[in-house]
Amino acid sequence: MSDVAPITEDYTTDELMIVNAARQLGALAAAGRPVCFVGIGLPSTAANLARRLYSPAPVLVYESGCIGSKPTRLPLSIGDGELGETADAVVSVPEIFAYWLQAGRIDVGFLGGAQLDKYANINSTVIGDYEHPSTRLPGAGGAPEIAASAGAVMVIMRQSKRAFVERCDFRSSVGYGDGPGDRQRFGLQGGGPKWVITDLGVLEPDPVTCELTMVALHPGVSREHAVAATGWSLQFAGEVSTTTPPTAGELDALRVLQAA
Amino acid sequence: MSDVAPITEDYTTDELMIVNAARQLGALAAAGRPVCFVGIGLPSTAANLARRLYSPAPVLVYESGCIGSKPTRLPLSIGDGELGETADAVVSVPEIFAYWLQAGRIDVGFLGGAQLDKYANINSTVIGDYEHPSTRLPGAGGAPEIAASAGAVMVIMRQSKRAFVERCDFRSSVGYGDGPGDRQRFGLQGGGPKWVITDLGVLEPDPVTCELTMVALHPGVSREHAVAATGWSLQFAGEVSTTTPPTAGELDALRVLQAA
Amino acid sequence: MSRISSLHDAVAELVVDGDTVALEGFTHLIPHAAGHEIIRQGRRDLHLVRMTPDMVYDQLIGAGCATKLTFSWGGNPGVGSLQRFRDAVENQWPHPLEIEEHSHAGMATRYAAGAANLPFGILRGYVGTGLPEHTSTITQIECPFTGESLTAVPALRPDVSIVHAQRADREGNVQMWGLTGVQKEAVLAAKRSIVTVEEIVDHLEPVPYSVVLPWWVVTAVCEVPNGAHPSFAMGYSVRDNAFYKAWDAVSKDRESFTAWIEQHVLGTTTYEEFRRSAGVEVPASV
Amino acid sequence: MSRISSLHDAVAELVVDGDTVALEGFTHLIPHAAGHEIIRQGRRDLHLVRMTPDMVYDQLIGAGCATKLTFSWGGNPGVGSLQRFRDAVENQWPHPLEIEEHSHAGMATRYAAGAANLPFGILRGYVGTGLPEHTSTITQIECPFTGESLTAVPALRPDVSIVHAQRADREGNVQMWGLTGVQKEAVLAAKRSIVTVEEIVDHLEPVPYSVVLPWWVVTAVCEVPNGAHPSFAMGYSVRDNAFYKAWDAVSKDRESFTAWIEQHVLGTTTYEEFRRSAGVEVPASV
Repeated sequence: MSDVAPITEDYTTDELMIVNAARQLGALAAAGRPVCFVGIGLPSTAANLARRLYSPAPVLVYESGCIGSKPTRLPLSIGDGELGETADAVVSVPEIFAYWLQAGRIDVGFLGGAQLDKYANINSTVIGDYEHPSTRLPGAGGAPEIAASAGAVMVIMRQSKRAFVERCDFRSSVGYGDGPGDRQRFGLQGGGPKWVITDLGVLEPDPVTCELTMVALHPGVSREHAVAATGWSLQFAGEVSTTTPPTAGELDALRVLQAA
Repeated sequence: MSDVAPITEDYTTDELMIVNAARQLGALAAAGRPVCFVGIGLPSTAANLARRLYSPAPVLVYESGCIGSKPTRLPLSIGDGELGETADAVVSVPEIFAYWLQAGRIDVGFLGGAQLDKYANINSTVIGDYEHPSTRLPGAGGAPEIAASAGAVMVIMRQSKRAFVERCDFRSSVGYGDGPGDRQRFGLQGGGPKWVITDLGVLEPDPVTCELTMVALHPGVSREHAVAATGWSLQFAGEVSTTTPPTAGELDALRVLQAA
Repeated sequence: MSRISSLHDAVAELVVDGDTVALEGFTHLIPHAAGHEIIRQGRRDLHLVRMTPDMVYDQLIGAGCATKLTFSWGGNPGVGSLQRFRDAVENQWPHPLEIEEHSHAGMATRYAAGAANLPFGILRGYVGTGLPEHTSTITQIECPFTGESLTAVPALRPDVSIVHAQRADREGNVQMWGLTGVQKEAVLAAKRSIVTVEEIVDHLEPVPYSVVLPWWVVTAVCEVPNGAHPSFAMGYSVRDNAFYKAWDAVSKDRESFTAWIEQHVLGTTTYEEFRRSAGVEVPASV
Repeated sequence: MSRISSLHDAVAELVVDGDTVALEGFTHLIPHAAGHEIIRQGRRDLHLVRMTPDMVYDQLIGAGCATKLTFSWGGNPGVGSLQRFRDAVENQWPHPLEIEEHSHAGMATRYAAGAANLPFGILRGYVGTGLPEHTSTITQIECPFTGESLTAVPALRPDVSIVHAQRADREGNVQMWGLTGVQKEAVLAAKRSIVTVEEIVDHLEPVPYSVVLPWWVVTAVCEVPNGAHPSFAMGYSVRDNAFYKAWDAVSKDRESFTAWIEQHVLGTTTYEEFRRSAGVEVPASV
């Protein structure tokens, strides 16, 4: 095996999203270890992968009250025992939200949901009318305050016309509201969503309009494909890059992590 | 030594006050173990003596965050190590005031101070004018909220014209304010001062006027003596009892405790 | 009732029709056995409260015990929806379920306010979301010093809070450790409380990051080994992920759900019997 | 400055003339050595904050470092008055000392609000006492749900908080145990923080009832064995009650105080030198 890990296309879209999310955390880590507020699922996997791939490693904080967890395997749930056993500190749930998230000590929060709109507002509450929903979803959970208080938010979601909508049926968490100036008007102290990692590429808010704009496409994904998978009139950045496919090293590390 | 412990007069006024305070706790304990919010000094000694003399024993909570401490010797300070080592739980200072005292979980609080007035308001802040005090005292500390929230308050203070005043120079903690109805008007949830144990006897608030009234005198103390040691026109209860002198058993237990 | 009692007696005496009841647990230490006992005893019109209603709330709702739910996230973590919760909200089956919806931070603030005997708590939260429009217990308040606008939420004061812990001593002092979530606040905020424990011991050895609830703030302690299954008790068991996954199929339709509840919950008298009936093993701690 | 530094460098860089500074400790773990270093470096115009200012604040005030004190109880526990504090309030020596006076509960609420990034906190307190009349940072607020009146106090946000702890690891994670008072809140509420520790170790073993402050919320960690003397560090030393009693005579008049400070604090460069100069032994833990 050569020094430069060979590129392989033998990966799933989940793996593609996880690796790209982990890389973004790695880029942040180089500028000072980011403190990440982690849920379960893809964001937890990405954050744990980044812990293995990058030095200095991101610091993981779980909303269940674990600060500085260093799990050796992927936690199955947010209350997984190992999260507590490997933590620097374990605190109560009221404390984690008040003294840590609300206090602005979290650099990166993660969100996902059923719908995302062009201003990066997210719906994880209901499809349809709130009082008479066609689909009742789990609800907002930690999202409103993660979106309000984390230094930056990373969204990981599969891109589709059904999910990437012009306007969410319900606003469970705020991205940029109805556009520029809304975060300031709402008094939100965090920086808001900075990256949306999808199975097709990466979107970022336009610095002027705050509208989510495609800044990168994964290898083999066309602009038309991205446009067709977006419910609003998708804009592209001046320069749209192509992401580097997951390397064998990245995939190995991820699969070892998931098998542990 | 006979079964009935002999009465001895060989005791100090501190011992007299401590024993009488401990007995009051013992009487409460018989009706259900009282949870006591304890500082250092005479109240701590009285509460610890009650723990040794009465079963079921009072539960001791220290404002430093110790819940259910069972010290084997008298703590020298409120932060004494043994208080934590023998506690059922140790919590933070913000928690002890919010979740335990303010929540109404304390049955008996203890107070003392430089001045006490006839409505059991206490001054531990300044003698003279607040802005230009003749004597600057330590301040209110935990007293305002102990006086507000404890189920009942026990005051332990030496009785003298200088200390037992018509009106305090400063109100550090509230007894009955300016008389009947003031506690309700202030929205105070606790029951207020119920017993004032002095070196001359015991005072209790009159059920109608709320004025502190002498209900018991220690052996050998005359009404005239008590009147002369009180800065307001001291009233006596319809029936004024004489306290039982400290027994040899009580004094032994107290001295063993203090020598430990 | 003595402080140490059977779960049957504790629920019979302390959980009353129409009560506001919080069974708390954040993935870890979820008081499942107590939830079953409430179903068995046929409680009705309960206002259920929990940050993260999961399978046991799905069962309580589907069994018709609840008419209101106050919560912040209702799902089967890592698996999907709560089918009975959805059926109640979407189709009013078995009857309508009023919901009062908050965020995690808001619920935590509300429990903490309740534990501290304050009528409300404040936080930076909810602003810009759709929640304040639909939830009347979210409002704004002005800082009297800076003029800043903050969110206020009322204290939660359940009639009964129920939690599961690792151990209690014979006096009824309770000790739990690992991730203890909002359980201390839930118990301290409630008028009455029931704590099920893995075991009752002579002496509680201090454990790092443990929460201790002294006997005088707990109404009843019940020894129910594995009472948190399929959730877990750190040091005693691990999470039964297979059981959580299997719940999806059981709860998918009303008939299979009802048959399951009738056979395994209503048809048994203890949580141990339930587990035998349902053919589940508790995965032991390694 | 690296996270692990000398106390001299930490104070030189992080404590600035005019700062609001909290040296916290509730009898246990009082950061005495850090107080001396502030005196040695001649800081002026400090706004000192502490629930229980004791001997080390008496020294800072007498040495002319402070122009304001925010506090709730200022005394020498079990001994008597703080003579230098009294001389400053009663006679403006060495210069006037503005005071902002609260209760313990109010101060704890203020630190907790600061740690939570809220502009104020609420409590049931102060009502009927003389404090609200003299302290502008106490006001009333109405519950938006019940209409009840409660007391509001503004958050404390010190420029620097300084605490003493038992241990830190080489990354700068700090661990303290026993009675830890309001120290976690004081550090989390502050813009910058200094933690002096008994020792720096390779690995922090979890300890029951411990508070851990991760490296990323602490600005500087300084290894200062016995840095809490004459207070104590549970597991390392016991309280030097004789030293507290002796302070009464030293501090009684301005001349003996000034001579003491000049000889033992200004005339030395470290806390260990100070102790040798003052002829004190640290009572070891049994």
